[in-house]
Amino acid sequence: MASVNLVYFAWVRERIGRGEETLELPDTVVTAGDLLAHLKTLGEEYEAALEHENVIRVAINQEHVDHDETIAGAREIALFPPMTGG
Amino acid sequence: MASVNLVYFAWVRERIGRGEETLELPDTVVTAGDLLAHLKTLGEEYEAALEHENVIRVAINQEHVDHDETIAGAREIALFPPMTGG
Amino acid sequence: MTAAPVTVRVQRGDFDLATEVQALSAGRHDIGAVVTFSGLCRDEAGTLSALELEHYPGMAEAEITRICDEAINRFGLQAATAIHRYGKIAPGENIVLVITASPHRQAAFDGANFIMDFLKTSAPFWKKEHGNDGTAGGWVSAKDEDDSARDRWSD
Amino acid sequence: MTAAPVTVRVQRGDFDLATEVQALSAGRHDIGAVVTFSGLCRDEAGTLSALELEHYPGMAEAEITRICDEAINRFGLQAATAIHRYGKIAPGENIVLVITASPHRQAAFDGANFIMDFLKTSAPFWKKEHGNDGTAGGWVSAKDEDDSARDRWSD
Repeated sequence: MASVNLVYFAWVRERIGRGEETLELPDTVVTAGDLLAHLKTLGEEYEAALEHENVIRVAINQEHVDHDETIAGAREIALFPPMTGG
Repeated sequence: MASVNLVYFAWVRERIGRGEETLELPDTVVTAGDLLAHLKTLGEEYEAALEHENVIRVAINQEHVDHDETIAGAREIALFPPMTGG
Repeated sequence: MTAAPVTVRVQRGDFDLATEVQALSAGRHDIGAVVTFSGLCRDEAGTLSALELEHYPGMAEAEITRICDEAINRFGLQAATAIHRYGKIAPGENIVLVITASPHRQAAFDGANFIMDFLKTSAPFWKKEHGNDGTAGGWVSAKDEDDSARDRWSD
Repeated sequence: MTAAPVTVRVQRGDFDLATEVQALSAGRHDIGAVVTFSGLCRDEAGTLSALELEHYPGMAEAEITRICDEAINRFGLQAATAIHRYGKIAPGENIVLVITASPHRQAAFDGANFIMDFLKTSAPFWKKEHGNDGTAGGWVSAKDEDDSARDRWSD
């Protein structure tokens, strides 16, 4: 089990109901995609937030990553919708 | 014979030695190109200024024209080098 | 990496265009072109009381800096500034400012255009609309055309 | 023709970027993007004391207005400003300012870029270089690349 800080933004944050949390992740969670799948087992608020997995963006240690990238070495993992700044 | 106001800019002005003048033009001068050819008969300062006829720009009544356009109706004809503003 | 100065700020308050241009270009004689882009909160329908900008502190600055560095290297810019506001922003107010400087004009235009395209699609900011009638409207959806605008820079 | 406001000035003195942007956008809630281009007197070699800008009074204003009107119609701009200085201009000083406003960013970028390309090649201004050593240098030659930049806008 590895402990990781998760942060959420925009409607991902609203649907999950919190902006950050620290979770213990089972060793079977290897990639960012595995993490999304794992979170969806934790309750319907996660299911609602991550329903359309393919639109969810993931950043590890404040850099964008694809869903198939490993989360090894992550101190902070962020989940958020497509960005709409500028 | 028609009377027309001529204005010169940049090195065309410097080579001709004046910024403006009013000239009587013979009726054989129909186009802007004719005007350039006519001016070159008026002295070596005009020859020097208009030596490379194809680079000389012509404006009639403050609008760019091609060398083959007629000068009929011109109150003011300007001759100048390619522009280098901005 | 680049030696050209990059200024990146993420802030709640407004910025002053002239001050930022001055900071980037003052005392230099090698800059021929400065392009600025200001993005404003727009409300043609008159139904918006404010946009609320949420951002990811830390990553927002880091990502914008990465974008500016890339623009500097790609277009040979002499300097770049990018300032993005967060919090509630009323119609007519500034949201974002990008400034680029280069010896010749096209690089400055392209650099600012490039920075804006990537800022829109990869800087971690999200807009929520608040209506005039007191309702907190929805989150603004990302636009496909913004992805297309970004993708035209792919080699 | 266009109903969008066009501001064109040809003047000896400097202009203030913030004042001009403010004049173009103040009190409006329909503008989403403002792009400014500032062209500066550049002297990387350190050999220039000033550029001297000659212009054709009357036609300069008329031609720049024609260019701005064309840009407004072509790109759907909401406003355009173009200010060009004449007389002696020292290194680091402003020569020209173009401002465009539009609902979305690409039109503002393209409009300013278009105005600058045509301003360079068809507005009646000529630059002469004055050297640090007191010599009046030559007239600046027109660049083929400026013609190419203009020609890319041909349909």
